[in-house]
Amino acid sequence: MLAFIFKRLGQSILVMLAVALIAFIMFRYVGDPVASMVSQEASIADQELLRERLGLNDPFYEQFFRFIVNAVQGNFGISYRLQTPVAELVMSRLPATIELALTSATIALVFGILAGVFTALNRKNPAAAAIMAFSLIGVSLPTFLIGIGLIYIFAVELQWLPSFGRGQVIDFGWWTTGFFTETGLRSIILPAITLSLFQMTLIMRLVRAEMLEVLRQDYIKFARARGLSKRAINFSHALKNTMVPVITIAGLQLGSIITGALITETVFQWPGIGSLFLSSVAVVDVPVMAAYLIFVGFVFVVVNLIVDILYYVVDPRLRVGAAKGH
Amino acid sequence: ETLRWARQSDALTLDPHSQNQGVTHTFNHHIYETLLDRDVEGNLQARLATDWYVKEGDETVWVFELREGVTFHGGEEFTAEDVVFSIERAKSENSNMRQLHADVESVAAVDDYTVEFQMAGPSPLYPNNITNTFIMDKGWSEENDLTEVQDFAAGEENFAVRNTNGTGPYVLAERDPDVRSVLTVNEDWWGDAPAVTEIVYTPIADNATRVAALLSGEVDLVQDVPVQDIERLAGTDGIKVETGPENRTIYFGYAMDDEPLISSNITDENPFANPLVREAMSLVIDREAIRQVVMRGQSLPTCVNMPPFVNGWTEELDACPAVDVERATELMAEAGYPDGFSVTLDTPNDRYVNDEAIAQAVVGMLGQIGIDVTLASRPVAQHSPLILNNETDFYLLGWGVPTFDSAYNFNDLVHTKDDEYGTYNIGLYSNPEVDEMIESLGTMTDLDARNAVIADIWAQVQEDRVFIPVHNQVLAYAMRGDMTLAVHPENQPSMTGVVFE
Amino acid sequence: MNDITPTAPKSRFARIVDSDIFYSYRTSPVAIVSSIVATVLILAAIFAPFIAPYDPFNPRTLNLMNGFTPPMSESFSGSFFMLGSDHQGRDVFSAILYGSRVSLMVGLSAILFAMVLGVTLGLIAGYRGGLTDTIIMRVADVQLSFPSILIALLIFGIARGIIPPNQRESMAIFVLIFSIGLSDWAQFARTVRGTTMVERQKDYVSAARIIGVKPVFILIRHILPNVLGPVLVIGTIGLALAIIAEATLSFLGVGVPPTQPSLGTLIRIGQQFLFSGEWWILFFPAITLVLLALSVNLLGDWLRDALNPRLR
Amino acid sequence: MSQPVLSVKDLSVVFHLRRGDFTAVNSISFDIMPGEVLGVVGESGAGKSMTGTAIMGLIDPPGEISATSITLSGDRIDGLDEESLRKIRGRRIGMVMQDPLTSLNPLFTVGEQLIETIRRHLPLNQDEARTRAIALLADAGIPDPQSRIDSYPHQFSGGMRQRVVISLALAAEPELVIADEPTSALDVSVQAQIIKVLKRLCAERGVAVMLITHDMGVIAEAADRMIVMNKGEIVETGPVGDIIHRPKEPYTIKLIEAIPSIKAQNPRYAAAVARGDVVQMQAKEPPLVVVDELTKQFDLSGSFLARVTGRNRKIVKAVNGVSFAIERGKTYGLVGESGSGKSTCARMMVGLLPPTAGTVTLEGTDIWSKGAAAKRRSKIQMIFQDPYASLNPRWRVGDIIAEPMRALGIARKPGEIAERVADLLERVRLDPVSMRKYPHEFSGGQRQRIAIARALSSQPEFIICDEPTSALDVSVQAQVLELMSRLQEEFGLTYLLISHNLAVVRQMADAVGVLHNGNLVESGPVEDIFSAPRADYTRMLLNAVPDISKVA
Ligand SMILES: Nc1ncnc2c1ncn2[C@@H]1O[C@H](COP(=O)(O)OP(=O)(O)OP(=O)(O)O)[C@@H](O)[C@H]1O
Ligand SMILES: Nc1ncnc2c1ncn2[C@@H]1O[C@H](COP(=O)(O)OP(=O)(O)OP(=O)(O)O)[C@@H](O)[C@H]1O
Ligand SMILES: [Mg+2]
Ligand SMILES: [Mg+2]
Repeated sequence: MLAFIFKRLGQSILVMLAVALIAFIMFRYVGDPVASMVSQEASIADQELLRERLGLNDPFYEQFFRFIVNAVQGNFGISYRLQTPVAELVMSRLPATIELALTSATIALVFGILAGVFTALNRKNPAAAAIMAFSLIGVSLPTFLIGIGLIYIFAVELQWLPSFGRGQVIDFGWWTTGFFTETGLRSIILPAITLSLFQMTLIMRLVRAEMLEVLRQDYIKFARARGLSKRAINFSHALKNTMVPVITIAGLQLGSIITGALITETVFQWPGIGSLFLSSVAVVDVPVMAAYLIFVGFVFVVVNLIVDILYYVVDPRLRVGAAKGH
Repeated sequence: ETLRWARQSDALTLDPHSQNQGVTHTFNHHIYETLLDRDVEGNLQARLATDWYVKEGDETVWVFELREGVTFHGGEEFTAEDVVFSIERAKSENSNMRQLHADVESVAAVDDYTVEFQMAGPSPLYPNNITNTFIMDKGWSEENDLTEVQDFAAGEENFAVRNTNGTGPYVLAERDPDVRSVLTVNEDWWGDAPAVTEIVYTPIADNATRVAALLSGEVDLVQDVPVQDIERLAGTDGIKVETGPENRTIYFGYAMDDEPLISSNITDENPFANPLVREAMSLVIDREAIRQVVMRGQSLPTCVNMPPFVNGWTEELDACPAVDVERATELMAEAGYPDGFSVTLDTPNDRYVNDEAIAQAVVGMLGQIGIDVTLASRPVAQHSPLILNNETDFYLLGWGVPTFDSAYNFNDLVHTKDDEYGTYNIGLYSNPEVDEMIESLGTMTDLDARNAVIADIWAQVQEDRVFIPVHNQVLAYAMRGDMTLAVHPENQPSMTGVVFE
Repeated sequence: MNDITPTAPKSRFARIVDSDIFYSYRTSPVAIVSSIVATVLILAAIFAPFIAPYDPFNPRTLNLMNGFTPPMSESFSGSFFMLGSDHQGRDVFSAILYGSRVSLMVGLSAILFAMVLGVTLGLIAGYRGGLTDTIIMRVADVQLSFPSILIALLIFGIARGIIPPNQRESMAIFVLIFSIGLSDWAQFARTVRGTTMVERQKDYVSAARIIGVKPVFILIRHILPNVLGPVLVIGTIGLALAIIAEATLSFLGVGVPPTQPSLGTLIRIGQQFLFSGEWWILFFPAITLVLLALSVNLLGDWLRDALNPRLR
Repeated sequence: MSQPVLSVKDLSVVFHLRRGDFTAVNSISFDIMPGEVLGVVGESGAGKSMTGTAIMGLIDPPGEISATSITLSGDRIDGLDEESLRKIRGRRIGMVMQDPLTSLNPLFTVGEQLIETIRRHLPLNQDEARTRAIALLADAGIPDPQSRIDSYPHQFSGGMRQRVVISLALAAEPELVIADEPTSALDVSVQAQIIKVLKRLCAERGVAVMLITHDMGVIAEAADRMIVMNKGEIVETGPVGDIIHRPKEPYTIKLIEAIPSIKAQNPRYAAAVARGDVVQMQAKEPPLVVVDELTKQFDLSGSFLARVTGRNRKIVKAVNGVSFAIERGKTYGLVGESGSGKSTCARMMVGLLPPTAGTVTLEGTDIWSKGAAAKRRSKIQMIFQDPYASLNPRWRVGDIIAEPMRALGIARKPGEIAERVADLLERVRLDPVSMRKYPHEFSGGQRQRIAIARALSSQPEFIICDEPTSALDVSVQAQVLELMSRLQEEFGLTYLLISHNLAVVRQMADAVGVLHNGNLVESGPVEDIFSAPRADYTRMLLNAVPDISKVA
């Protein structure tokens, strides 16, 4: 197990290096940071000077190497746009994104699994059909439209919930949380729903499909033949087996919730790293963009590791000491 | 009273000399102060300087008399030393403001409340350049190692990026870049106590969300109101919208040199180099339709590339010929392009009010005379390098004139492109006679003679159709119904000017 | 003892009508309705030049003064716009028809590209196994963990740098196809790899190997036809996602040129007018997009169930 | 006479399908007495499992049960609601399902599944239930049940899993046990043990058992009375001995005739003996195929690193120095338990798997030597166990059969190919029209014929048959075997016949090799080995085979 995790970590570092390289290649092309940093009347010479100072004229590999060396030390440089250390910026934005992502993931998992189980168990039920059809709207509408629609209905017309921001937050050291204030809780509702809708639909349909598959397995039939109760069969035997494949896909999907928050955060002016990234893209704030991508890579690594560990927990067949590999 | 203020983006930094950017200046004006600033009509007015004049007997020296009894937020007294320090800092290598002070050779404190600026030559309009140069406390700055403006290469944060010590009406209480900043009133401010005692400043990037925030009562004041929402907001109970002209002209430019275009089907010559083509183009652009439909009435059509605030502006220059498609078609035929030609138009899509839509409308209009335009629309961060490298044939740009003088336009837009001049002369227009006249403007002290030269240059520019101006932008501030805030021509409203009912 | 098979071969058509898939289709109202909706929308898009009353992609025909005409009313210049006009005086109805065309073209090409790439890599990974498999699937994992939008943004950035400026606009649509396609292949690769690993164990593959059929041909002729079922299902659902991805990219401002708007671009434009009362500019394209995505999704859903013999 | 434990009257199971109703079980009636083992036999699809499932009330839509009555010790159990049925299932009727490998939930330990079942039906607490579970496992013959109870199913072998399933069926001391093919997935030796366990349990506890199987041998060994089913109906019923020795119905007669008996001598040997020339079995010309010291090792070391460094290497010797020779025109039988290396041998001989060591020589050429590939491909062919998986479902039968011709360049012109395919189909007794159909339109036996036709298509001399009939019913098996013998005569083919069915091998082969854990423990002429086995392992194997001849 430990060896496996180490092996996975090794692979992950490679993955992250690749991500950094890709990110770096891209930055050469998205635009010219200098153009957005200088004022309207800065002369060509001035711009050249600034470019020189930022090291943008150095050979590509030098820039990349410098970046990697610094990144390893947790130093991502200074944001061109906000002129503050990127690491600090990211850290200050992280809690918002993580809280939003966790809330969305919880909503997506809880409702996704419940709805998935329900629709699988009641295949002919009109309510299940309705849930299925309705859930499809979640994947048939672009996120930004859902967000704007929710704002229009719940903030502008009904004035029930805030339209933007995180509400009041409480500081715990470097962590800030909106979970303990009323405005904080009210603020997270709309963005969390917007963000979770897509994943929820996905998880629900996945659970449904897997559950239907599992319910047709012999061991379920045999469990019925043993006279077990319906609940034990559906929720213990069937659900547990359903979770094995669901964990992988859902895990990967939940990892992408954090990065998928790009648009949601922008629409709701949620002060997370997603909106930080998008506003950095607009002005080609290379250090922030690079840090963001590294962060995404990191999330991927962590999520994958968790998924692997969960796999071990859930599926005994994978544990060491398996007598015979099938 | 607390004012919740939202606009599209945040101040980039609190270091007053690091960025020459409107949003940053607007925010900093509440904390720091300048020697002079502009009122809502665009006229210069006294701020930390009470009087300013050219030194008698020496045309190359500007004298500023300073306000007495002003203190910084930290309690330090405001003196001439601070001005000297600040101007020198603004001129220093890493400052983004240095261009504005390029003509200043040295600054000297005559006494505690008088400063003299030694210019390189006669600079009659120099005071126009200092309306965004903020004064920092010398002692505090030196203590915090702020003599130099932020240097990125150092990889370290500058203390002034997040800490302030100005003389302005508000004190920074809280700052979370891009998220939220809180300013509280400076009880010791020298001016009249403002009605707004606390400002909560929130950048909201998404247009719809920003408008929604006002509609749902979560903010009191919204800047950067999308033009299409003005009507709806104005019609909503409890909300009102203030509009007024901005110091910015939106115009189209084109490659005017003899090189063939990059993006055209005509590969052996440059159709834009043909004056007849340029005339035809200016004839088919229906500025009134753009105003009515694209801008929802929120623009001032113009045919000269400067807003009315600017010295040199006249009504005649501003006036537009009637749209005449027939004549334009004839001109195209005359020019040798009866079937038109194709070209790509580059436009930013996140910089000016409805920039993309304006460009799109013009594509349709040019289509009527056979000019087949492909529209390339990008964020300004990609648009700028493209045009600055002259990789464009035809582009849209907006130009503001912070000095309120035509020379500013000429220097950057009209003069032949070289290291010093013509940075934004993207069409590579080049006329040696005009260049000579432009260069002469810098040192002329006889304002009448100078204005005559300006008029001459404009006449030539208009005749050569160096630009196709479209309109001057109109600004709109939407706010709670019980408050009033006038529109500032440089889009730098001050919350000290807010009046509550 | 000569047991001749009793039934005579049926015609292809009769076989289709008689097939289980067709039966499942006939008895599923959802499948019927959604396939009709999808067909209508797709046909409308294909024949847009014949159906659309105006050509919204030709700027010469536009009259700016016709902008913001409400649905079912006469415009400034006297033209009639069934679904109103947008901020450029474009007929919303025609724009939707042409826009669906762009969306479908981008969506279909992107998914086709993703399919070819994903299926090829999936087949190779599943058949070769070992290191090849590990590398391909690792890359796919990374790819899956990055949201497609981010990947598309990256590729868009890179492409814009590589393509010379004067070709960027004409290439934009291909870049779009490429980026969406490239961010979607992993789904296919995973599924195909799984199925391939099962299929390659089957004896019919051994039978082919015994007579020396080359691996390429085994993959193409034997295994490929057997993995196409699930691929088709992912393909349909992927199509809906690709159309939406295109819309989102347009929302982020990296889509097709605004003069040739896709449904996504139309929505991006329309959402600016949500508060100002010109609802039709947003509403009709949005409804079209939802209908299109929904019907394709529902078809994919139905197909998934229909192709799964255990669910019949 | 006491009351029957189970009494079924007019039980029918009907599936409402879109092409009309399909009657899987058609109005059958039977009784089972306490302590009695009732065998239910019949070909695949006869409705055996349906009968058992229907009694349990486990038929899912679109299936529908109807019966005049089903009574369990006098209580009506047909038409009960789901809740009442749950109380009967497991408690009063235990069930052993067809496949032990898939009947257990892989994510729960054996103990959890046992305890859960026990506590559901008996008023015991966790500890008591655990004690009982251990006892049950011990009863079923699981060694060291104390520690094995916390194992997961995958940690058990197939035979052990089947015992767990039996323990589960007996967990709540039911009156009736329905055992559906409890041994079909197992090796003969394990099969014999399971039958023993089952018989002992029902003798000790007096439960009634309904033993469903298609294997007449198992019935002969285990049952008291039997029912023969065909197409959903009961064809014949009576004491086992009566039916096996004196079948009355034509269907039963045919069925019993088709069963190869391990005790029956090889027909050719018998004929030869009758003619009086026994020595004929000895070789007089060089063998066609010679297998010499054939060895195959699989490296199961997990990581690439381990493989390179050699640490933690796990090497499986699947085949270990096996040598034998096959004469032209003869059949060599290879027998052995599951996992003994039979298929691995076959795969090396056909060119699918390179050997680790040793050679396979065909007519003097090493088939793994350079340049021998073409010869190997045209001369050696293979017929696989599963007729479903060995034909590509997306290909037309004609293309399947033509593939070797095309690949090996035997025929190129479409007309010629079609002609040959038609000819081959006729030879395996299928209508040439079937060329245009897809495999799923054929029955199992027909598919195996198509597979044979494909094997013949490259005009091979040597055909390896890996369990060619184990997926088929006895009567179909008889047809396929008959076809194979006839083709052998017709084309002078040489066969390597792999089978775990010793009776089949005795009937078909001229010489036999017995594999055990990759080693060839015995090899020689068929009758020598079957009548006088020398190795212990062979003897054990032969004794374990259930056979109808064992019926008194
Ligand atoms: N879900 C179903 N739908 C339709 N027909 C079915 C279904 N399940 C079984 N049948 C049919 O019912 C008949 C009886 O099946 P059953 O499983 O009882 O056969 P069996 O005698 O147990 O065969 P085997 O020896 O292969 O297990 C078969 O013809 C089968 O095709
Ligand atoms: N590709 C492989 N990798 C690792 N081990 C293998 C491989 N193929 C076979 N084995 C092992 O080799 C041994 C022999 O397998 P083989 O398939 O030859 O047995 P068999 O006699 O044909 O059994 P059965 O009757 O079940 O078909 C088994 O222990 C099996 O697990
Ligand atoms: Mg059965
Ligand atoms: Mg085998």
